[in-house]
Amino acid sequence: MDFEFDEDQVAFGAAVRRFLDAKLPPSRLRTIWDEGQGYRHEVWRELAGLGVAGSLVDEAHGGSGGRLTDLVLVLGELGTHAVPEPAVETAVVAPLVLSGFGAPALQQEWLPQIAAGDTIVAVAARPEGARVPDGATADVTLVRSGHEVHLVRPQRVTARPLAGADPSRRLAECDYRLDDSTLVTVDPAASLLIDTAGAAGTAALLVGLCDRLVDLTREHLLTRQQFGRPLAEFQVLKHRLVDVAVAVEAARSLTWNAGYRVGVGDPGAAMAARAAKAAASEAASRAGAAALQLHGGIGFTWEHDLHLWLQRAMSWERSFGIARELRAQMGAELLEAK
Amino acid sequence: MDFEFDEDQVAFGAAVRRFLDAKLPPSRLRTIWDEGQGYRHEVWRELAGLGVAGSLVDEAHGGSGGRLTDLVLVLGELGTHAVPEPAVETAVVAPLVLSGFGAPALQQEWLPQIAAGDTIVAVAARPEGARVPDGATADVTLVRSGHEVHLVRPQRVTARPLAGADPSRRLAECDYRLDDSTLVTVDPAASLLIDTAGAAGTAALLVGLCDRLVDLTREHLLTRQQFGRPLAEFQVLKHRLVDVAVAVEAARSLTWNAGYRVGVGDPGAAMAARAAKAAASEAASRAGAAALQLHGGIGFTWEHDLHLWLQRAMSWERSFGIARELRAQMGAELLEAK
Amino acid sequence: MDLTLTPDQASFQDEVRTWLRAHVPTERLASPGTPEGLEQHRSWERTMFEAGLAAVHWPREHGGRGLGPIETSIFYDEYLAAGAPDRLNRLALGLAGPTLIECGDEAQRERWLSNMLSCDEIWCQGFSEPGAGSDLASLRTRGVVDGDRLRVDGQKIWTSHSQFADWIFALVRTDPEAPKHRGITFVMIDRHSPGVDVRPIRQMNHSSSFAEVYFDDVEVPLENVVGELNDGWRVAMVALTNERSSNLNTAAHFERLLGEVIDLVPPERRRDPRIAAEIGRFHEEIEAYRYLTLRTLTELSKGRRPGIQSSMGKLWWSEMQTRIHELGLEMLGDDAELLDPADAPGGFVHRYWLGRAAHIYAGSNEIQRNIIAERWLGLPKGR
Amino acid sequence: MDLTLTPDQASFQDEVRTWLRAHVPTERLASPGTPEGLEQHRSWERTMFEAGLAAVHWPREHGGRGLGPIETSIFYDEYLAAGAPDRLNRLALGLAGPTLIECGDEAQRERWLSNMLSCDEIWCQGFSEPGAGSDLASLRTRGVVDGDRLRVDGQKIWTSHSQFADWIFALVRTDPEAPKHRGITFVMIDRHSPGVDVRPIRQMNHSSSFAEVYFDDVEVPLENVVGELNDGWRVAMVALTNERSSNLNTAAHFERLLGEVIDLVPPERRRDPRIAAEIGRFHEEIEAYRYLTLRTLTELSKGRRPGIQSSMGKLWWSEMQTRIHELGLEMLGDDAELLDPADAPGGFVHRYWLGRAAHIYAGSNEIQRNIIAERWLGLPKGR
Repeated sequence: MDFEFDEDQVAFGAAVRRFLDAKLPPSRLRTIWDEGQGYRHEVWRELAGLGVAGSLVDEAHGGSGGRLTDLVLVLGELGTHAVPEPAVETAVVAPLVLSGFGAPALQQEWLPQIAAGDTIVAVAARPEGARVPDGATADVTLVRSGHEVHLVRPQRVTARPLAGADPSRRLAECDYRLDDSTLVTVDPAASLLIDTAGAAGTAALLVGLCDRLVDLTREHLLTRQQFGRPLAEFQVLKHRLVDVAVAVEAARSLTWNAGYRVGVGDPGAAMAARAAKAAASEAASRAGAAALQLHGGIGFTWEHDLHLWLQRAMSWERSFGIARELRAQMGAELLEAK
Repeated sequence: MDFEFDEDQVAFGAAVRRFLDAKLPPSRLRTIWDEGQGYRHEVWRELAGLGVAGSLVDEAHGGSGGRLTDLVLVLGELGTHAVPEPAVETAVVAPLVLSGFGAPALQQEWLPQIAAGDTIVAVAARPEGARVPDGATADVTLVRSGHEVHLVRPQRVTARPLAGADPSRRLAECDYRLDDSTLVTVDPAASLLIDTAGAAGTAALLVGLCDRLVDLTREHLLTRQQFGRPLAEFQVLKHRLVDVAVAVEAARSLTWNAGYRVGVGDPGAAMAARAAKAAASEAASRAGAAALQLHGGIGFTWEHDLHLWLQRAMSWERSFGIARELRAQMGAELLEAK
Repeated sequence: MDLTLTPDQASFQDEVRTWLRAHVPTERLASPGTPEGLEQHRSWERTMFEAGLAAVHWPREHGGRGLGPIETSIFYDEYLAAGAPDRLNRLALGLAGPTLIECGDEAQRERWLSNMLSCDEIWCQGFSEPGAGSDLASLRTRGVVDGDRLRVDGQKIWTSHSQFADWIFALVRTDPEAPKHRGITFVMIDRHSPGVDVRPIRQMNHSSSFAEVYFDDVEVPLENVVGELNDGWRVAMVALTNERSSNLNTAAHFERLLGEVIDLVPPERRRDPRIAAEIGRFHEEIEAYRYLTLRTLTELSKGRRPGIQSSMGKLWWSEMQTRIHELGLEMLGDDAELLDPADAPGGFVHRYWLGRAAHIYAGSNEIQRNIIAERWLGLPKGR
Repeated sequence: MDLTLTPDQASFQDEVRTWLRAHVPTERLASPGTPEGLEQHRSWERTMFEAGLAAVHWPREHGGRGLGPIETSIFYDEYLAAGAPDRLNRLALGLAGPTLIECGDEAQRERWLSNMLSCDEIWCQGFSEPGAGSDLASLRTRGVVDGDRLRVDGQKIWTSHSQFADWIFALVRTDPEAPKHRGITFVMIDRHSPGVDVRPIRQMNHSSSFAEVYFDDVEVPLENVVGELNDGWRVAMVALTNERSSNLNTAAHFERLLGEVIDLVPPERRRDPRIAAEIGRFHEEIEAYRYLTLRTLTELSKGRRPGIQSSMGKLWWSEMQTRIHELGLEMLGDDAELLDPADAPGGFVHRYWLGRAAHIYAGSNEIQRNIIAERWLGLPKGR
């Protein structure tokens, strides 16, 4: 039993952090947001160069053949920096589903491109009227249709772009023309894997984002003076941030576990991923509310960076299952098991 | 529009407060508790002498012919002092149901005794296996059976006393032998009135009890020193008591309204009583939790008076509907109305 | 205790209802942020003014109806129920006007009050500053007496309506040596004076309902000072006490919001006991707020000044409102991610963020809790 | 990261499981508060002792198994799963013993350790005082040096197990002039000494699991002082750091509690989405606690001393436990009003109050939040 990351994993995370600190400061994120729907994912290609996109792709297809545990800290960094790309869809869900369920030709065609950062993948929950982040701009989309999973190229997509609150989402309402040529698998384990890997990966993003919110708020409390002393001396404000920090550590612990269980294909992976995602969503929601409240008015302005993280948090809280639904699913399973 | 009590109502409440301060201090309550199931309701007779029991009984039957509004402040005082008698059942529910739905002979028989404080009334929610406070000791019991309401004398009751957590409840599990001779009415408005008047009256008791909890806790915060200063200087503790106090004021406002609407027979009385009872239960639950936490260890001892109020609060929170159920009823009505 | 209307109240309610039915514009007015919207709102306000309904709570001698607090709330409940437009000159009618009536001199009342009612002049508020936050009295905008005028330099923030306002009632520091709450002056500043610069603040919810106002050596006649020089804190407290007589954030307002949420509950969830319990609880909280408010109105109508209820009320509605919004967002499902109110029924996302801001503005909820702890529970100031 | 057991861990788990299956008493033991229950518990502890399992986390040279934190937690998970009796000498094994091992001298270890393992001597704790509360260091029980002994006067409170304990490890003030945290001495007091008086505290939940202990001129040999005179605060901190290696309040414990609540859900509510969501959330919180703990155990097993996790863990489980109890009470319905655990399935009312007490004991949750704010978030002490 050893519940820590190894040196390589820690170093990988640190490398990505250094890269993003330099290349994706809030100012860059603002530029990307202003570019809106036309954004072309340059940051993603550079991240792929660091091995992020191919981490879960096997070596034969140009990846490093890792497991989700290898990527958990990296996803945290992507969350801390609010990367605008669909990282979990592209670097986690697609490689795992294609490697596990795709025909060799399909793997051969897509995995190297994914690993190289040349392909951005979207995930759609249903074939008609689906709200899909990057639905109109992804290079390829994994589409669920009942228990089937399809892989659909842009030519077969009818996408109506929508103005979403989070400019990083590039939401579209999409219809997909599916047939035998798009089918990846009819194995229900593939759809379950989409849910599970998506939830575990998004939990990791959210935990990283929470770290950012806690840090920003902590700094604000330490520097902002009111009534002649720093906010950080007011017990009520301290305790509010403590409750957030504790929720984040809880979510972090669950996320490490979910990443591990998905990585080793543990039968408990689905439950672990739900628990992690629910806890991370809850932590992010509390962190966001506390950050906004403790920042005061300035936090509501476009000029301040806080909203960059808040918008992203609200989107990720919804991706791959909202807390209440995930909890109801877990509870229903426990109630049935008795 | 005038949402205040008049001078007579305020004076009635003050008289009852003075009486109870003198006659029902915590030490007396402890004696009563020690007497347990055999308690004989002496305090109630004295309260009846002040006009409490007959307040809602008409003058022809020896009461003062008031409305529930006249009794709201008085019930608050009974709550503040945690009176061990079934005050709402005896002084609110029974007079209203008998006056509104009972045959003249029934009124003639029971109302004068109730007003004199000679009769203690229990209320049972069903004829079989009902958990009834004072079920084995009441002089008479109002029993609901579907839409019917019956009035049952002790000879027709099979009561199995139970050891309840709140010694003031004198709980029993009861079966009642009903027939035409016990029937009061088949009008469904009578059962609704039991719920409504019971909820509004119990809300008033709880608000008074909350006042006690807030006062005790406030005093403790002001006097108990930790780390060289009174607890009352710690912002987190202050805010916790503030949240309780605000919840109590909300419940108080709803309780005044419920008392008024029940008193004038307003069609909104049932909703108003549910809202008041739910809010008062919530306020009491929060007040109890805060009182216990802010008192620290001493609050858990039998020696300290706090538990006298906590036990009573927990019972009354359950009487005539728990908050969640009342809220679900209100919500269901609103959802259906749309 | 009597919750029925008196005959006078009933006939006033009747009068208002009839008048509103006849006059409220049938089409929704454009936003007052647009030129045509501003004109439409002015025109509606002028209609109200001509009917003598511009400020029913003002004394008759100043152009109001001299109504008490309960009658005023009857008016605004009818106003909301009639779907009438948001008031344009809210800050004049609710704050600046009543403050002038209580603390201004004859000439000042003459100069401004009537134009407030007619909406010939629109007002905004200049209290908040970027460096001050909850500690309002630490404001730093300077006012230096120079002959018969005040020279004002500094910056205000969170000013609403300032893009079309003509006047700003502001607090400026006129004695930097005095203790924090002294040395502050309450003054009316012409928004069109040279040196006044209004810059809209873009908000995180992609809209701009507030602005920053910069003062660069702005000359203000001393006769625009309300009350005495350096006595502005007291005048500001009078203004804030009057804030409650606004039509915003009444129980009727939240009842309507809850109705919208109920409409959003999808058919398959209408029997979910949790949804029912949440809606029932919101109903309970709205009713609690209604009767908390009515207790205050009753006290006011008897000439007493209730102390703490405005803090309690603000805490109550702002936190309740956020939870109602959250249920609304949950019921919206995927639509909750959409930006455009045209696509997102009810514009809940937009209102959610505004609602979050309500935990901060007009005295943050932490400040309200401090106030309640100290003034209501009698707990010491301090840590 | 590897969540499988090592071969050594697996074989230890196997050994423990087999041994427990063979030895755990099949009938529930009587309460150790009764003479026969005390004897039954002593006998069970002696069986453990003879098998070398009395304190698996103690070093081998002191009679333990020298197991690391992860292996110890494997042991206690098996212990709980086997339904084995609550440990009788918990405060000796978890606090007094490890403190002696770390801070005691050879003679002291000789004198007490082995009797702790065999349960020939049972221990209780004398830290809390009625006047001190959360401010533990403000304790006032006095110890005056008189030749080769300490004369102890004062009062301790919230002492559990004291009705059958033989020894009390206590903090006493030996230098009233020194700053609060200095001048305190950690000393072992014979519970049977003249002048020691134990008075049970009747609790609001009608039971008595704690006592007050009065010291009236009690003579304690100076050789019973652990560490140096006036250095007791440091020793106490060592003791409290060791507190975590107890079998109480583990994730397995709360998983069992949640299982009980699930069993209480009546058939007609098993499909209520709210009940499901609450149970799912509790599961999530228990798992979070399990893996928070495992992070700590991993750090401990690598020789690092994690700083803050015990505060986080205590906050987490105590507040979660209350909410689980509350759902249990709701599911109990009318039965929740009953006093007698024989009538009320699970004794939830009793456990609810005990659970509430957990928000206060072992460092109130407010104190834990202060600690986390200061040590984890680096926020200043203060108000």
